[in-house]
Amino acid sequence: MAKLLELIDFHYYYGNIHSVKGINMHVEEGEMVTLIGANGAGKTTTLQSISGLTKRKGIQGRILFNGKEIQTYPGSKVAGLGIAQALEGRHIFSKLTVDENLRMGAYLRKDTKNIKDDIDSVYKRFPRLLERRNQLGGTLSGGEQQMLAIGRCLLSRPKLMLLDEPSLGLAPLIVKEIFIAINEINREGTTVLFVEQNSKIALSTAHRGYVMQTGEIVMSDTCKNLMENTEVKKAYLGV
Amino acid sequence: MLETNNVTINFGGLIAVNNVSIKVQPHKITALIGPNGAGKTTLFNCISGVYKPTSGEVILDGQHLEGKRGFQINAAGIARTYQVINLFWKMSVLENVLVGMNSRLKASFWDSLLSTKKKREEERRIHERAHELLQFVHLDEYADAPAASLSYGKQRLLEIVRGLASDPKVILLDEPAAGMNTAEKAELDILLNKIIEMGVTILVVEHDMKLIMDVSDYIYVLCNGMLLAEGDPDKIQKNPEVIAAYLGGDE
Amino acid sequence: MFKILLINGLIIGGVYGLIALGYSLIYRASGLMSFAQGDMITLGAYLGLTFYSILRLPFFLSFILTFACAFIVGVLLEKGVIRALLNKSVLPIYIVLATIAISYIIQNATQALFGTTTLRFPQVFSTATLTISGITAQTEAFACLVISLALMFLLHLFMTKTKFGTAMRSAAMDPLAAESCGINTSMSTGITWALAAAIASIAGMLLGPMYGVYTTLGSVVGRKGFAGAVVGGYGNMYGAMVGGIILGLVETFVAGYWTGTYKNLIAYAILILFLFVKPTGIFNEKAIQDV
Amino acid sequence: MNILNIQKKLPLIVGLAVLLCALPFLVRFVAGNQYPLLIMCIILIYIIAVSGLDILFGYSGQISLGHAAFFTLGAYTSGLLNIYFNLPLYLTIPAGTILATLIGALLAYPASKLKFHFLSLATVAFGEITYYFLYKSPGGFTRDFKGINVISIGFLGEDYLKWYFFLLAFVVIVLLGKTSLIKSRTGRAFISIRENTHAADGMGINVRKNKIIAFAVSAFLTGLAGALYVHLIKYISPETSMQKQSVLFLTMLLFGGTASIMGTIMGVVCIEVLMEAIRPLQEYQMLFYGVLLLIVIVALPGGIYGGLKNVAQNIRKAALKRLGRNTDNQKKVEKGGEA
Amino acid sequence: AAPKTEEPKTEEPSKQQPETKEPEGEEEPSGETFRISTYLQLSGSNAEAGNNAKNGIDLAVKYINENGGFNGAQVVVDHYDTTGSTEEAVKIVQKVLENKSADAIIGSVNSNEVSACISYINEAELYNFGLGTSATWMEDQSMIWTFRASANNNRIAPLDVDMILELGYDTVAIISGTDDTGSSTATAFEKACAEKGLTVTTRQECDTADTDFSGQITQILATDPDTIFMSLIGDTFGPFVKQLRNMGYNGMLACKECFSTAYQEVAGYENSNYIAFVYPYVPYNSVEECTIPYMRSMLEKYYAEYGKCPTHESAYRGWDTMMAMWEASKIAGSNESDALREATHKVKIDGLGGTLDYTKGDREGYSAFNSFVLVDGQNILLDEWLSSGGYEAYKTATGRDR
Ligand SMILES: Nc1ncnc2c1ncn2[C@@H]1O[C@H](COP(=O)(O)OP(=O)(O)OP(=O)(O)O)[C@@H](O)[C@H]1O
Ligand SMILES: Nc1ncnc2c1ncn2[C@@H]1O[C@H](COP(=O)(O)OP(=O)(O)OP(=O)(O)O)[C@@H](O)[C@H]1O
Ligand SMILES: [Mg+2]
Ligand SMILES: [Mg+2]
Repeated sequence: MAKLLELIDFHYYYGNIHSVKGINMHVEEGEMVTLIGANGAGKTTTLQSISGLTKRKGIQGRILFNGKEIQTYPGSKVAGLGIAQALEGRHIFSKLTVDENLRMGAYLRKDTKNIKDDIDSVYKRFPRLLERRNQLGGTLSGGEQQMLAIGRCLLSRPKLMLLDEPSLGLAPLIVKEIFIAINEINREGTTVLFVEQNSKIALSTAHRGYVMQTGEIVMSDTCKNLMENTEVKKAYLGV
Repeated sequence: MLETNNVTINFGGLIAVNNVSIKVQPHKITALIGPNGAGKTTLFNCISGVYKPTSGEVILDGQHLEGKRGFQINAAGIARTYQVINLFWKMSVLENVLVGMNSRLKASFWDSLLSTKKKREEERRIHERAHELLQFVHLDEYADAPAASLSYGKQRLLEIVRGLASDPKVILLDEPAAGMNTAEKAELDILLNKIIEMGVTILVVEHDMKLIMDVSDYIYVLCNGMLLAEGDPDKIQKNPEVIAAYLGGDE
Repeated sequence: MFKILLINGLIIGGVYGLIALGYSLIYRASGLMSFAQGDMITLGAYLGLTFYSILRLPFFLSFILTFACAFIVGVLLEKGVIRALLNKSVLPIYIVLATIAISYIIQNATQALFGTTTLRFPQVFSTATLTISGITAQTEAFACLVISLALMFLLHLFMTKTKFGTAMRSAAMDPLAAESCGINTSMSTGITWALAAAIASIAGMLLGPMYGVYTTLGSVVGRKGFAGAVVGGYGNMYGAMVGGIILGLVETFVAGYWTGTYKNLIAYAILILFLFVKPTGIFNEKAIQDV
Repeated sequence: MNILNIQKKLPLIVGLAVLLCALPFLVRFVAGNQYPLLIMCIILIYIIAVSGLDILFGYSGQISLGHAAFFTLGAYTSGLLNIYFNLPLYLTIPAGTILATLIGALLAYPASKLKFHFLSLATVAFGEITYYFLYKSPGGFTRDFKGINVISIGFLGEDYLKWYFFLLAFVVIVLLGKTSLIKSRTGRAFISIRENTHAADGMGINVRKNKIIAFAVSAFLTGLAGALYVHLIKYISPETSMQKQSVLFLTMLLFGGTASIMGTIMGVVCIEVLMEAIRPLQEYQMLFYGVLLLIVIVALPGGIYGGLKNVAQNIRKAALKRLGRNTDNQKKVEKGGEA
Repeated sequence: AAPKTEEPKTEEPSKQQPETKEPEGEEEPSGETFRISTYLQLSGSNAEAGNNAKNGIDLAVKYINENGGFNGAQVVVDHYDTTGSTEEAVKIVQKVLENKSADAIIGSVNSNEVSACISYINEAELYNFGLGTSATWMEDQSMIWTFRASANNNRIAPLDVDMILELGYDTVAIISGTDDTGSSTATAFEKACAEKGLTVTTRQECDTADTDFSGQITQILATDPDTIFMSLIGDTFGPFVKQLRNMGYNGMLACKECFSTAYQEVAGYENSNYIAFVYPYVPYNSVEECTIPYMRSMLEKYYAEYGKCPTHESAYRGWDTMMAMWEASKIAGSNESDALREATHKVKIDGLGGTLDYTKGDREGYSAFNSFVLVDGQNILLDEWLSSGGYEAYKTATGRDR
C-alpha cells in the first residue's frame, strides 16, 4: 500500500520551546492509525502541523502527503488536498447555527448536490444534532459540540481524516457510537489518524498505533502488539 | 447541605433543566451524570449564578442563592471549575490561585493603595497559603509560569486548586477528568478524596464511569433535563433505564 | 415643517448609514474595529475627483476605477498592516491604533498631494433639486439614501445567504476552524477590508459633490457613522442603516425644533443614554458582557 | 525579605534618583534655555495621565477613547474655581481631581456593563459631550471656545526647574501607589477581569465594583494630571478634550506597552520627544507621525517596552543556545576523537 | 471703478543705517537677519486660510528682502503648524519665546489661537501681529504688543446692518458658527440690528465641523426672513449655501466676509449668486479681473510665485501684515521690538483693502470698508450694482420682491 501521509524528522518549535523533537511516522492509504501519549506530549501539535494550522515557521523537517511536501502550505490549501481535522477544543463557529456549521465543513466541495445527503447522514448518525439544527453552535452542550465537530469534519469527504480526542466529553454510549462510526468511515475508504486519551478504546479500534512521550515517538507497532506490551499496559491501560 | 428544589431553566422555549431537585450531603462526593445535553452544565451554571433559574430554588445551608450573582455565590461558599477550562491565561499559576482567594480577603482598597501593614501581612499569609495549595497538587514548581503554558491536565488541576483557594463549603467540578489519561485519572481519584478530607464537599459531573463509580457516594442521573434516577453507584449501574439512556451495554 | 425635517433627517441618516455599513462589515467579517473608515471616504472622494474631474473620464468609468482603486488600497492595507498584526496575534487594540495611524496618514497625504483647498467635485446629477410631496431636497443626497439602502440589502444577503459571506463570518469567529474547513482566512479578511474600503469610496463619490472634497471630509461623518453602526447593533447590516438613520433624525429634529448649538452634544448624549438604557443595540447584538 | 530586596536594589534606586535630579540641570546647560525643561514637565504630567489610562485599559481591560475628557475636567475645574471664586490652588487642584474621579465613577456605573466596542463608543461620546459642553456652555461660564487663561502655582512660577521637581515628586508618589495597588488583591482583581471576566465572577470577584474602582482610579490620575497641566501651561481650551488628545494618551500607552510602569514612561517620553522633533516638518508632521507610528506598531506590537524585553530575552536565549551548542560541538569533537 | 485706494506711495527700498543697531550677544538673535516666527493652521479643517496667509507672508518677505529687508537685515520666517489646536499654538509660542528664537511673531488666522497666545507674547514684550478677524482678542487694551492688519469683524458688523437696510430689508435671520469669529461677529451684528432697527427673526448656530444644516435651515426658513446673515467659518460656508439653495431659498444673502472662490466651488457657482458683504477686499478668479492697481501688482507677484490667485483673502492679510511691519521698521530705523512697537503707531500706508492707518492708537489698521455683492462669480461694488439696475434683474430672476 502507498504511504498517504509521511512525517520525516519532524520538529516543532513554539518560539524557543522545542515541543516535537524529530519524529518519523506514516499512515498508509486506507489505514486507521492512532497516536496516544501523555498530556503535553505534542500530539495536538503534530496533528495541527499536518493540517497547516500551526505557525509554519515553527516547523522543521518534512511532511509528505501523497508524496508531495506540504509543510509550507497554509491550512486552507491543505484542506483543499483532502485533509480534514476535528480540532481539539471543538472550535465550533459559535454564532452559526448547527446547519451552517455543517455547511462550512463542505466549503470546498464542488458536488453541491450531494452535500444535502451527507448532512442528512450526519443527522442520522447524531440525532441529537437534528433536534438542535437551528440552534447557535455556541449554546450547544459540550458533547453536542463534539458531535458537531466530527460531523463537520465528515462533510468535507476527506481522503485523510484527523481526529483530536474525539471522545472528549462524550457520554459512554456516544463514545461507543463514535468509534463505531469512525470504523465505518474508515471501511468506506477514508484514511484515519486519530489522537485519543482513552487508550483502551483507541487501541481496540485502530490498526496501528504510535506512542508519544515528551515530543518523541517511543513506540510504534500494530495495536494488537501494543495492547500486549507491558509498558503500554501499565502507563496507558491502567492495568 | 446544598440542595436544589424543583429547579427549571428555560432558554426561550427550550427547557434545558426540568424540575430537578437534588441534595448534596456534606463531606460526600455527589455525582451528576447523564447523556450529552442533559442539562448538567446548565444546572451547574444555575447553582453558581451564571444563569437565574426560571423557577425553583437553590439553597446552601438554609441560605437562598437563586438569582444571586456569581461573586456572591462564591462568597457564600461555592466554588467551581468549568467544562471548558477557564483560567486567567496570562497570569501566573500562583496569581491564579491568589485571585481565587479574593473573596476571603480583608484588605480594603485603601489598604491596597497605601500598602498598609494589614495588607502586607495578608499578602504574606496568602502567598504562603497559595504555595501550600500548589504543593497539594504538585504544581508548586510551575508557580511563576503563565497558566497558558501548562499542559491540559495540569490546567485542570490548577482550576481545581483555584476553586479550593476560596475555602469553599462545596466545590462543583465539571468534567475534571476530560482529557486526562488513565494514570492521571487515578491521581485525580486520590485528589478528590483528599479534598473531601479537607472538609470540602464535592458535586461532580463526569462522563468517565470508572472514576465516577469509584469515588462517588451518591449519584443523580439527568436525562433530557429531567431526573432519571438517583442512588448509590451500585444501584445506578444496574438501573436498566440508565443503561439504555447513558451507559450502554457492557462489553 | 415636520415633513421637511423628516425627509432631511432620513437623507443625512442615509449618509451615516452608508458609512456605518463599512464599519459593520469589517466587524462582522473580521471581528475588528477600524477607525480609518471615515478617512477611506476622504480617499475615495479624492480618487473620484482625480478620475472624474482631473482626468475627465466619464462618470461611470471614474466610478468603477475609484471603486477598483479603493478595493486595491483595502487589500494592500490588509496585507501590509492588518495581516501582519493578526499574524503576530496582538491585542485587538493595536489594530485600532494602527487604523488611527492610517487615518492620520490619509489626512496628511491627501493634503500633501491635493493641497488644503476644498476642491469642487463636479455635479454628477442634475443640479435641479428633487421635490418629494412639496419638499425639496438635494438630488445627490437622495441618491445617497437610495444607494445606501440598496447596498444594505446586498451586503446583508451576501453576508448571511451566500456561502462566501458565511465563510467570511466564520473566519472572524474562529480562524483556526475556518482554516481547517478550507477557508482562506487571509483572503477573507483581505476581501473584507477591500470591500469596506470600496464602500467608503462610494460614500466618498457621493459626499464629494455635496460637501466638496477636503482632507477632513470623512473624519467627522466617519465618527457619526461609527456611532450609527453601534447603535443599530454592531455587525448587523440592517442595524447599521437603522442606527445611521436614527442618528440623522435625532440630529435634524434637535436642530430643527430645538437648538442647532447643542445639536451634536444632544446627539451624543442620546447615544450614550441609549447605550446605557438599551445596551443591546436595536438588532439585538449583545452589547453587555455576560457578567 | 523585604529589606533584603531593597538593599539589593539600593544602588539602582540611588543611581536613578541621582540621574533624575541631575537631568534637568544637564538639559538646561546643554540647551541653554528653559524650553526642554517645559517639555520634561509635560512629560511628567503625561506620565501621570497615561498611568491612569493604563490602570483602566492595561490592567482592567476597559478601553477608553475619551480619556482626555477627564484631563480637561480636572483642568477646567481647577482653573475655573480659581478664576471665579479666587480659591487657592491647593484647594482647586484637589477639587478638580475629585470631580474628575466622581464623574469617572458615575460614568463607569452604567458603562462597566458594556462590551469592548460599545464601551469605546460610549467613551468617545463622553469625550465629545465634554468637548461640546466646554465649547459652548450654558451662560458661557467655561468661557467657551476661548479657553481659559489661568495662573501658575505661586511658589513655582515660571521656573520650570522648580516645576520639574514638584512634578517629579507627584510622579514618584503616583507610580509607588500604582505599583502597590497592582500588587494587591485589587490589582489582581483588575487583571483577572481583563483576562477572563466570566471566570473572575465565578472566583468571587465583584466585577462591576472593581470595574468602577478601576474607572475611578483612572479618572483620578488623569484628572490630577489635567489639574496640574493647566497651571503649568496656564491655558486650556475645549479642544484638549477632543478625540485627538485621547488618542494621544492611548498612543503613548500602547507605544510604550500596556500593564507596566516602564512601558508607560517609555511611551510618554518617546512620543512627546518625537512630537517635538517633528514640529519643524510643519504641515507634514502628522504624516510623518502616522507613518512612524504604523511602522512601530507593525514591527513591535506590544510596545517598545515589550519589544525591548523580547529582544533582551532573545539575546539571552541565543547566548545560552550558543553556549549549549558549543558544548554539543565539544562533545562531538570528543566523540570524533574517540572514534 | 475701484474702492478708495490711491497708488501706493513708495516702492523704492529705503536706505538703512546699519550703525544704529548693535547685536547684543546671544539673547538677541537680530543683526544679519530679522527672524519672524509664525503659528498658523497649516493642516486640518481651516488649513486653507492658514496656507494662504503663509503664502501671503512668504511673498511679502521675498519682496521685502529684495528691497533691502528690515533696515538691511534679511527677513527669515519660521512657520509652525498649529494643526488647528490652540494647545499646540500655545506650545509653539512658548517654545519660540523660551528659545528667544524670534524678533517678532505673527499669529494665526484662527482667532481662538490668537486669543490663547496673545498674553504670553505680551508678557515677553515681543512685537506681534495677529491675523484673525475676531474682535475679542483686540478688545483688551493692555495687550499693547499686538497689532492687526486685517479686518475687525465688529467694525464690519454695523456696516453689514447698514447694507441690509440700504437694500430695503426689514428682517434678517442669523446663522452663526460656534467658533470665536463666527459667534462674536454674530453677536455684534445682533447688537447693531437692535440699535438700527433691523428685526432679527432667529439666530441659529452650527458647529465648525458640521456638514448638515437642514435643521437650522428649516428653522430659519420657517421665520421667513427677508435675508440671511451668515457668520460662519471655513468649510461650513459652501455646504451651508448649497443646502440653503437646495431647500428652496433663492433670495439675497449677507455674509460676514467675502465669499471666497473656494467656498463658491463647493456651494456651486449658480448657488453663490446674490451674496452681499462688507469687507476691505475681495478675492479674484484671475489677475485680469482685478482693476485696483496695488492689489493687481500684488496678485501678479502672487500668480508668478504660486501659479494661481489667492483662494482665501487671508493671503492679503499676510501681505498687509508684513508691509505694515516693514513700514514700522523704516520709521523706527531699528529692529528692536520696543522701537517697532512705538513706530507702528505712526504707520499709515496703503494696504490691499484701502488705507492701513495706525495713527488712531487702537492698533487696528483698517477702518473703512466697502460693500460688495457677488453676482455671477463677480464681486461688484454694491452701489454700482444697485445703480446699474442689478437689483431689478435680481427681482425678476428670483421672483422675490424683497
Ligand atoms: N501556543 C503554545 N505556546 C507555547 N507552548 C505550547 C503552545 N501550545 C502547546 N505548547 C506546548 O507544547 C507541548 C505539546 O503540546 P500539545 O498540545 O501538542 O500536547 P498534546 O499531546 O496534544 O497534549 P494533550 O493531551 O494535553 O492535549 C506542551 O508542552 C505545551 O505546553
Ligand atoms: N444559552 C443556551 N441557549 C439555548 N440552549 C442552550 C443554551 N445553553 C444550553 N442549551 C441547551 O441546553 C441543553 C443542556 O446543555 P448542558 O450544557 O447543560 O448539557 P450537559 O448535560 O452539560 O451536556 P454535556 O455532557 O454534553 O456537557 C443542551 O441541549 C444545550 O443545547
Ligand atoms: Mg492535545
Ligand atoms: Mg456539560
